Amino acid sequence: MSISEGTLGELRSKGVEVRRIDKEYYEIFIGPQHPGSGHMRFRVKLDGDIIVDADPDIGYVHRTMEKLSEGREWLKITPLVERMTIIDACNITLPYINALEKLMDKRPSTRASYLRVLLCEMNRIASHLYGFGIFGVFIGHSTAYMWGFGDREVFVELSEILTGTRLTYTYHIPGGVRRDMPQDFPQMVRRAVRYMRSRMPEYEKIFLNNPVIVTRLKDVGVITKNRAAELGVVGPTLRGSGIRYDVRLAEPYEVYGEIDFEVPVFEDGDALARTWVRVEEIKQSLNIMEQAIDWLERHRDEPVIPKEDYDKLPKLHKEVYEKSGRVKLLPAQISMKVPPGKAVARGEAGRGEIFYYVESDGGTMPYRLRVVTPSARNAIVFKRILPGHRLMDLPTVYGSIDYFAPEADR
Amino acid sequence: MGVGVGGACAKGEGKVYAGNLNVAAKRARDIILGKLKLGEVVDWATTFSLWPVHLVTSCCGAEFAATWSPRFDAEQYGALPWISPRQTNFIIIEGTVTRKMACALRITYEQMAHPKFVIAMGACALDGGLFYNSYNVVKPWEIVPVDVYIAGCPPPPEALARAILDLRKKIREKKMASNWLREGWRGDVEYPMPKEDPCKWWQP
Amino acid sequence: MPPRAVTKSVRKTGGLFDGVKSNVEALIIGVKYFIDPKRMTMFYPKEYLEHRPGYRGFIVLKKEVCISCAACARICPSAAMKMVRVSEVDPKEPAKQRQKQYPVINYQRCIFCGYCVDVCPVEALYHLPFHDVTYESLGDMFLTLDLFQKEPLRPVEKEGVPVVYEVDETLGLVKRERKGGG
Amino acid sequence: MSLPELGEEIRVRLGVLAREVKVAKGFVEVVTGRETLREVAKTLKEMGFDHVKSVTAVDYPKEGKIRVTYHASSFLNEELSRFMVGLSVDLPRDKPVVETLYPIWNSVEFMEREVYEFFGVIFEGHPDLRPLLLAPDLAEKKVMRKDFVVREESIYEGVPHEYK
Amino acid sequence: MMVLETILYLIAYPPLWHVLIVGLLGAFFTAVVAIWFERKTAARVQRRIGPYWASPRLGGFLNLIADMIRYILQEVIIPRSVDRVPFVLAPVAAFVISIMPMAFVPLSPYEKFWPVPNMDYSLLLALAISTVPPLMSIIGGWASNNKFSIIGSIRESYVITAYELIFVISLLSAAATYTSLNLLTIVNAQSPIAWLLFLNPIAFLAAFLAVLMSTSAFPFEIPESEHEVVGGPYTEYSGILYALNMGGAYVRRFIYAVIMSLVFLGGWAPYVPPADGPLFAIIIPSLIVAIKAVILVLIMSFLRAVYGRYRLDQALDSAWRLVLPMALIGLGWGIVLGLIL
Repeated sequence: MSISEGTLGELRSKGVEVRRIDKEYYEIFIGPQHPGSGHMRFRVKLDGDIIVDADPDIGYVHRTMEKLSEGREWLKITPLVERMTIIDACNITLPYINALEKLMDKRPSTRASYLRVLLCEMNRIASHLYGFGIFGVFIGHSTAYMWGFGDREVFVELSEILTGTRLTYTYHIPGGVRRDMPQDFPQMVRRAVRYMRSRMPEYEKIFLNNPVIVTRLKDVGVITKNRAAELGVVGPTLRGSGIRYDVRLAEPYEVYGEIDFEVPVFEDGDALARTWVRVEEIKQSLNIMEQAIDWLERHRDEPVIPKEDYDKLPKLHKEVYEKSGRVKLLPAQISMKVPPGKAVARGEAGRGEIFYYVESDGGTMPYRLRVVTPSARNAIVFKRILPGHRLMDLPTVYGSIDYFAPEADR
Repeated sequence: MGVGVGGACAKGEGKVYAGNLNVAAKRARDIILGKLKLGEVVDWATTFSLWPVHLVTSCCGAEFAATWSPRFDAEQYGALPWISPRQTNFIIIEGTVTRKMACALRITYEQMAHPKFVIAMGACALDGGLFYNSYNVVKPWEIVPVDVYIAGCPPPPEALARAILDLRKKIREKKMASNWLREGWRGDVEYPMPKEDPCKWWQP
Repeated sequence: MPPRAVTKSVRKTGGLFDGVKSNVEALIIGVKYFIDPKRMTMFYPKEYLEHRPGYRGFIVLKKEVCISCAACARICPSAAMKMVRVSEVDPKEPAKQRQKQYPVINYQRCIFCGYCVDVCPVEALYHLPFHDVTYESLGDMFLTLDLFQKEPLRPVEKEGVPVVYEVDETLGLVKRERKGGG
Repeated sequence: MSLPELGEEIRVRLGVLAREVKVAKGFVEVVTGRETLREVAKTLKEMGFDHVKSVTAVDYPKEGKIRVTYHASSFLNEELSRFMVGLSVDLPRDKPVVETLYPIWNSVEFMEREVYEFFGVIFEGHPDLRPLLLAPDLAEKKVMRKDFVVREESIYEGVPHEYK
Repeated sequence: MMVLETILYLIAYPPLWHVLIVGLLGAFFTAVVAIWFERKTAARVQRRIGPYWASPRLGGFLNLIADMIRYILQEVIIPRSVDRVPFVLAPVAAFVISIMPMAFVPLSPYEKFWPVPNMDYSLLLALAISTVPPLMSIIGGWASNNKFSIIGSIRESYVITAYELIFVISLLSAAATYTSLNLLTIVNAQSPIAWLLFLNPIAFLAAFLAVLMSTSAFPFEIPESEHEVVGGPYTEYSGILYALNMGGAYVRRFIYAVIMSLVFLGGWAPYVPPADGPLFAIIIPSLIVAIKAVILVLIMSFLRAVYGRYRLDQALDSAWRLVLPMALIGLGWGIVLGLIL
């Protein structure tokens, strides 16, 4: 039944707001206040229960990092870009520091590099467990949420011991890190690794092999290999589609080239495969952590600060470093100048590849800083993959690509 | 409508209604608060039933989620994150509020049922934090009235737990929940909704 | 061996037997934790977290050490640290007044990155190992110079006992009570 | 293969299409004109660069130009996936119009929208050119251009009155 | 003694005892206990404590009371765009009608303790009334004039079509076994230990799954599934109306559990009530039935911690393809049983 134009006019004259909608489809707005959306909004058109069009309206957490970084000194940008993904703060700032180091032609000491790798892998596990938990609660499995977040606390606790804070470490500085590890740290890391290994089968039993969950995830949100490459998705979404790409593999940064680990790839391309990629990556990260901590324990005497830098430090700085392992900054570093030039760097964050483009004009601040985050590149999946699925698949697809809106919006 | 159900009459209109809703509500209020002295109970019940609405404004949501994780488990205070604003009484502003989000924040706050409370979490929700001079960030206390502020970026879960405890203390001390029954507003402050419309950029 | 990509495949499921088996396994895990919950919960006001010394919590100024170099204010990424000029008695010549500047902190903005503590050339700033203090009004959060030298009151210290969490091999995190308090 | 070798290969392959091919820090930079952009992109795609990592615009108000750079790389070709190529095009600042690369690289869709809202660069032929992150009233201000200034506070600003 | 006797008789006055005490209070209490148990079980499986500080000695039980008081005394928002009369009436009607089947349920073998006289179709009547409340939530969702509510209502209608048939068929297996639709006959025939749970477990399982679906417990919490449709039919409800809605589902679960414990778990068996005295004749048997029902409800609550949520089409698929055949097999086996017995 359609309403005639006359009736509409009558309604309008009474002050009723009348708007023609696409009468074929049922249009709903999901988010930003919606338990299944996070910090974004979907505009979904439904034909019955089938999604015919999904338009992600992102930008609800756009905090203008690129613009603000043009007015801040080089060192201040690390905490700034860190706020993109505080749950993955180490991985997300490392490529920025790498790009800066490329511009400054500076290398970190090997010990600092291993410490970075160690923290990055702890972060990756924490980030995957976070995503896993959110995914669990999206499909109504609150135990997965609680277990993921509970076990994440183990790694959060470890990084708190290493860096002094739970999430926003601001750990890297050009040419090194801000703290050395405490004496009893290796034992803790080993205990955590053994604990997490013993937990993995339980996760598989209650979540990954749970028939309800498997039915829910299988053949949902399928991205084929070629389509994944065409859309430019990254991270577990990419590796779940059978593409053997990982920045740690393609362009090893820090000391990843010397470490023995696997990059798991699954061929199916559906939500289940993407979840399995994360689980397998947690296992590999545990291996990397073990190797890094072994190296760090074997080379206890090696300094975090390169020798030539260490000699230049004032007496107090040396004392503090010897006593508590804290690397103090020099006031000269606040307004350090970086040689002009352009540099790009990429790194593998928990959600995928992060890309930095840094341009310096020789001043104390960057001329242009461009960040492309994994979630920003995965956002296109919503638009292209969701149509054709059922409404109830929206949280499944959302959770399986582990979209983190503050990261995408920057 | 039957006759003589409530026994209350609305005078001055020349009609007799049985069970005029306003009069009945006033009377019920008088009985609950005056005769039965249930104000204390209402305040007590509200302190143990602070259900935050599911509005994640920004990245402090990570620590918000961690507060409900097994290690800190804010459910022990009776706080349970709930889905629809109609059924909750409590907003935690988790970090930065951008201009787009400010609109959502105000709408969500207005949709919630009284009595309702707000905690502002993190530096960004107080004065912008790192983004104090950003063109896209607004200050949440210009959008909704805030009860408790937490410093930090992000504040750790125990700070959020502390904020919930402080809010509980504040509700009990200022009788915020029973004051709503008495006066229609929490009573400790005037109705503080700022005049400016955060949604004015939005065009359908 | 260098890093390498390895193709794996999802466990194939199907059939009645497999379905029943997985269901039973999931239920058994549930029952197992129902019987022995292996809790890691902290009962917050009764117990509170005792952080390790390196924790980056609230910041306190040692005024007598400060040399007014303003490095802390210059490095602050969120412009939370500000310099104020005060006139005070010169410790060397008590008859004279001198103008000096000191940092004050604005907790409305502070992000607890610890740059100011790390850059201070004389260690005049230090972190307290806690973070759970809340404020009822924004005005209280801009500390004055006097308040900045005092350690803020931690309300939970009066209410509970400190606990520390240790990483454990079988339980993940284990809560242990620390004797002696605060 | 190393980065300089890749630069050489690209130089040979592109020939006159590219104004400039040089090896920068971490990527091969190709500069081309507005007219030849599509052809260069097509050639790069044929070489195996199947996706775009970033569409970056940089504003140079002194020279009166906006430089848009497409950083492309490969997923399917494991040899090429180790490298990046930056395809740049200079646009006049007062009328930044360029043909979209959407038909060649689907992955540029959201990134071109972003450049459009932040710099006002118009991508002709883009199927859905709307602001992505910002509210519509802010998107008109072209916030990422250098003439939109965001002021930083000094270290003496904003302290309480008692110290003044 | 006379006074005590009189008080007991007064308590056991059939309409009072059945509908108000075991029905309303029992259901109310069960709702609170079930929610508390659900939150505490989930907390245990999830390695945390759950509600605690409201009453540390009772394991946070008072927290539920606090929630209830808060909901009752919170503002009730009736949006301008809703259809007011059905919007307000639907939850009230749903809650009230949910308890009604109690009137037809025997809690004792003696007719004098029944609110309605013994009749041969009590099972059918109880079933018929128990199918009305879902319609009320559909009406409420439709009256809310909210897009999510309407989707939720439609899902509810899909789900009830599926589960009602299954529930009815699996209960009919009992009727076929004992060739009677009278609940009393069915209960008496199972005494003392020949429960249908052991004789016909397939029908029991089908009925159990149907109850899970009908009261939208996990893994079938589809109409209210919060991550797509916010709360389904209940999105717009606030204050006491929402409390009625939320409690209504648990009450319904309890009533179904009572019916199931009568049909499959032998009612008050193995206890054989003597004819004299209200304490032994009605109060103890009805407590036994209630306890059996509570155990069923708690098992359903436990599943929340282990399972996620099915997709609508998958749930319907499994209902029609797996559970309906199960119920039919149960029915067939019931007929066979009837021939044997």
